Amino acid sequence: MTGTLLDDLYRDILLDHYRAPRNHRGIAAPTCSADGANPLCGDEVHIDVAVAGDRIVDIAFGGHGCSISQASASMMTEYVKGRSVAEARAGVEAFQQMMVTAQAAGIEGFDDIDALLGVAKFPARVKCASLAWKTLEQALAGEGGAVTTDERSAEHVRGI
Amino acid sequence: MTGTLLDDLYRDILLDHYRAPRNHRGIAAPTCSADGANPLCGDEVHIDVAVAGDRIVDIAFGGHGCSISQASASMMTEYVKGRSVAEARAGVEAFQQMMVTAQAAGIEGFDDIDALLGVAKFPARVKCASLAWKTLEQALAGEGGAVTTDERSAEHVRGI
Amino acid sequence: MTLTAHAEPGARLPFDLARIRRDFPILRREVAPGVPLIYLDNAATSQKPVQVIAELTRFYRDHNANIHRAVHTLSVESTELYEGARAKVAAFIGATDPREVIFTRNTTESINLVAHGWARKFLRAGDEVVVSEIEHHSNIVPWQMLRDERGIVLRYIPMLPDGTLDLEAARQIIGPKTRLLSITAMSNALGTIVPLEVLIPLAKVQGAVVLVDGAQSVPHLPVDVRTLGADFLAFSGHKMLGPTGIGVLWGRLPLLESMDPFLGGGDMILTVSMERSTWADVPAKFEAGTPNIADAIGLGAAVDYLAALGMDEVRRHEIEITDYALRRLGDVPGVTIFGPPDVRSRGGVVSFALEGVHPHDVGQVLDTKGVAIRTGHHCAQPVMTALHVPATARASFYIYNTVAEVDTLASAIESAAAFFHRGGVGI
Amino acid sequence: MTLTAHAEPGARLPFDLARIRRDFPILRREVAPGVPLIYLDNAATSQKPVQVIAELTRFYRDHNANIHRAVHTLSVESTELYEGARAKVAAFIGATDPREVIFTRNTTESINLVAHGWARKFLRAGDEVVVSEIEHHSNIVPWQMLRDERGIVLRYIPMLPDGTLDLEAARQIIGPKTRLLSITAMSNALGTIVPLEVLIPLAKVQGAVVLVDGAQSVPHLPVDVRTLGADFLAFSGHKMLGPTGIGVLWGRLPLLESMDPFLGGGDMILTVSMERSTWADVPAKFEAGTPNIADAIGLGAAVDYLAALGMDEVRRHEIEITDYALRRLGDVPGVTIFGPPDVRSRGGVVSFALEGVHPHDVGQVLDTKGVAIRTGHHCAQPVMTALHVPATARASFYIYNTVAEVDTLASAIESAAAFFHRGGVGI
Ligand SMILES: Cc1ncc(COP(=O)(O)O)c(C=O)c1O
Ligand SMILES: Cc1ncc(COP(=O)(O)O)c(C=O)c1O
Repeated sequence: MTGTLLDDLYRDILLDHYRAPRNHRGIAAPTCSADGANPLCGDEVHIDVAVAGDRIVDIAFGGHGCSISQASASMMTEYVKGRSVAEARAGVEAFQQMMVTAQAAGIEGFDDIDALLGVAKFPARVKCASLAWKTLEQALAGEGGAVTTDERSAEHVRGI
Repeated sequence: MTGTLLDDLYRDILLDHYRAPRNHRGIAAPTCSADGANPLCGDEVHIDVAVAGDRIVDIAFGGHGCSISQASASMMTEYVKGRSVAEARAGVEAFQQMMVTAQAAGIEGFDDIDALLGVAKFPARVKCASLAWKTLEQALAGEGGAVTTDERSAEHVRGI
Repeated sequence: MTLTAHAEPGARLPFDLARIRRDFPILRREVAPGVPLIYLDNAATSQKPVQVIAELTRFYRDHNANIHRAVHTLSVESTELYEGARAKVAAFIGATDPREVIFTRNTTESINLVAHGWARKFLRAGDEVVVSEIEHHSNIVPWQMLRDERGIVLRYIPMLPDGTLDLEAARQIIGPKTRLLSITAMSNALGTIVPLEVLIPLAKVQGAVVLVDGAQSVPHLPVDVRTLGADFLAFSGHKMLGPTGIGVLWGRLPLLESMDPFLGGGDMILTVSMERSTWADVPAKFEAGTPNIADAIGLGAAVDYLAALGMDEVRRHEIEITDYALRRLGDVPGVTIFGPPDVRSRGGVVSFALEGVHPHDVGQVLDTKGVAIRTGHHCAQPVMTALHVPATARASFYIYNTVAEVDTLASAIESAAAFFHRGGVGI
Repeated sequence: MTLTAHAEPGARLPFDLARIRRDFPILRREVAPGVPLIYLDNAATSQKPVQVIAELTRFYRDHNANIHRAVHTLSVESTELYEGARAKVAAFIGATDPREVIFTRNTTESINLVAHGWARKFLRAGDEVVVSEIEHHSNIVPWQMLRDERGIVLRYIPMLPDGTLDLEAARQIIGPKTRLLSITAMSNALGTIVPLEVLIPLAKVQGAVVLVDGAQSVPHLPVDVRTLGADFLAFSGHKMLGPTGIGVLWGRLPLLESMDPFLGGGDMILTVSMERSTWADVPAKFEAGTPNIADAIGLGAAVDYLAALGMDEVRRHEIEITDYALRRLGDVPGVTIFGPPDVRSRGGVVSFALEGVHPHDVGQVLDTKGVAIRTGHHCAQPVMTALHVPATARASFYIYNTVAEVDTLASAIESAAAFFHRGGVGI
């Protein structure tokens, strides 16, 4: 893998989200929240969501991890904030598709996300990028349990 | 392996003992007896011994198995009959040596035994030839338990 | 994915015996000068084509690394190859989700995994496990151990004299207390193909779980878990052109998820603290420690090879050769053949006795002619007991065997008879 | 025996790094055009020399058959090669009786075998098993499972901040209730060499049984069971130049004989009837089913290779390179090295952190320079918890690594720091 490939993975926008994460804090009274962990590399994420009606009025994340998992969490919060729950769910779906197909998700109105496109070419890092999105899904499902992105999970064994 | 090698294994004397086994019967009141089995090929042998003083006055065997195990049992009985227990034990020892070294045992006064010399070249058959001798040893030890010649036993794993 | 592009998936080759034989280097070997090998011990283990051997070499020369947990190139490649092999094996048996494929060492470990992870968790004293009299020891001993430990009841579907199962008796034995039917698809000792389409529904009606021992069926017959009706399928790579040391347990996902893990250690955990641990998801939950990475990938290559031939073609070839062998050996004076007379009711296995000559001695004489067969109880002592023989001689066939080899087998048996009946001269 | 004549046993070669490197074909690989591989993930798994790869190929091309139970030439040869490998492994660790060597899949299975076959039979609720805080998960989880099932008490010897064990605490913890001390000889996460010569006597005085996890010591240090003082020793072939899928449990014969079998099936029985079965002798009792024949033979070739180098030479080389690495990496700004500062108290493992850059990102950048290291918790989460880090980056060395590679490692770490600290330009 060359320097170019590396630049493809660590795009400037991604590094910017890593160094200055958006919504990296807590919410005093979240309507739902969830924890996610990547057991194989030690990444952990906590997500608080405040829903009013069917709209996500606030979202925040905590935890620690590599630049990809942190930047992806930051972008995710920026994307969903202010959107409806249905839109957020569609975003999760579109993001997962993007990791599988390595094609721009075309998540409307949010260009930063394309900075994660390079990750799809690094199978070992897809789980880092996916962690926050899966955890959001879990939080919205109101299950609140623990999410993991085990690299031997369904996507991976499908040979992607 | 050539025909010559095969003739080396199945010497005429061996086949003679196989077809007309000596002492292939039971003893009404044995002083000791033992059973032996080769679990991997299904050979079984039963040995009855009648000892008076320190002398083996009678010995007999039963069971079933391949030509090598049967012939070896027949020869063994012929050899030990009339000898002292100590001589019989020495014979067992000498026989086992012969299987290891593929050198004539020089069991004094019993030439037939040399017909088993060829077996030493066939690692998979050594256990067939040894069965009756090990079972005799067990019978003389008065343990009377079951003997087996597992090919994964000590001799074998020593790489012989 | 380029890493597995190697064999063209889905490409179907004509069944060309000469070409197939060229793929197996060991078939060019002589066991003594001028005595070529005739390998008829395939039920014990199969030979390996160059494609499989080369895959192992390629892995170790180009990609070898431990899988999972690393970002470096070799580890990413090894992980893709390993998980790619899982997907190939899943596709080969018709499993839609690769997570249903657990890599084990062999059939034996696969069955023990069900005994430990499922049966120990869900069965109680008095619950019945049904097997048959023609099982391999690997499908008897784990249940005896469970019986002695937990008080389950072990019941056997009896064998009829022709080597088939007594289906009338099966209908009595499989009942409301049956919690598990654990049954072979094909007997390695006699070749009997078990009518699973009759037995599995009997168990399913009772709500029992069904484990199929596919050690002999997966290598030799088309097997599709979507139509099989079983819940677990166990088989060994080494009997189907793959390396030694790799086997498979396929299981339905919800069942696998309900099971306890078996071995504890690295890779099967989610979190470990000094106080407690949590388990990874299926299949990792059952693959503790560094797996047999290279041989799983080798099994993937074996499955590619068989899939390219087509399992229906494999079966067709084996019927042809077994049919010939039954007739040819049946004509040799003194030979008794065990097992079902109808070639469609048996796999490529011919177990026989030669009058007056112990199987061990038959095998020894055949070896001097280059003919490798197995003699003994074939890890199926109850079958031997039922047949009232201490052992049998067994020839078993695979994709590379020819009718000419069967002719050599037959005449070698004649030599053995001559040698032992006439006094050991002239062989 | 001609079949194993291959490597001259006992012949000692000078430690010639250039020659050694030529034996490892993967070291000629580039991970990207112009970027040669620098493999520093040896604690996870080692690379394989041509001698081992060729031995596998040779086995499958020339000898492959199932072992035991057959008279045909291939089976006799395979049996000799397999049992010959057992004898080689025994000699390598100083075991006088090859029957004390049980072939397993890996260290993890070896430890689980002791947990199932010995501990489940002999330990009662309240009995204490002592491990340490620096164990690999494979030496924690099996005992936690046993604790949850049987009520044994699991105690940990704590780690000091420098990565060594608290021996004072050990003296308190190992006591009259201790029935088993199960302890690593070397930490894979930190490289710490555990003072077994202190700990084992503490356990022995209490009459406890001692299991040593030799996954990291047997490949890298001279180990002799005659002087070790342990009762069991577990290790993995894949970390010592051998194939994946083969591991070893060495145990004292009387202990092995006292144990229950673990897996049930073919090859581990003496007799099987429908009513009951009896067990084969050690080692067969613990090797149910068709073993990993080829890889055991491959491990034999690996052991020949290491024995020819001499384990004291292996250790000398690793001290040299580790010493250099500690100094070189210690000079890189922002790098913190974990584990014992004294090179003689550690194996060839250097675990480190780079300030402000997550280990995962360090590993990713290093990969672009061809440098393969491992990042994560290294299956030793309690160590990470004790160090208050989520993960570390780990470089680990073996016989083929050079100081020049350490230089590349160091400058790659500098690049990673530059990349993440200055904004991702110019790498
Ligand atoms: C100290 C230690 N113990 C146990 C293991 C487990 O070895 P395996 O995965 O081969 O079972 C390892 C390997 O990472 C190790 O380093
Ligand atoms: C029907 C059957 N079941 C189970 C086994 C055991 O297979 P393995 O030895 O690979 O575990 C065999 C192999 O002989 C078999 O033929």
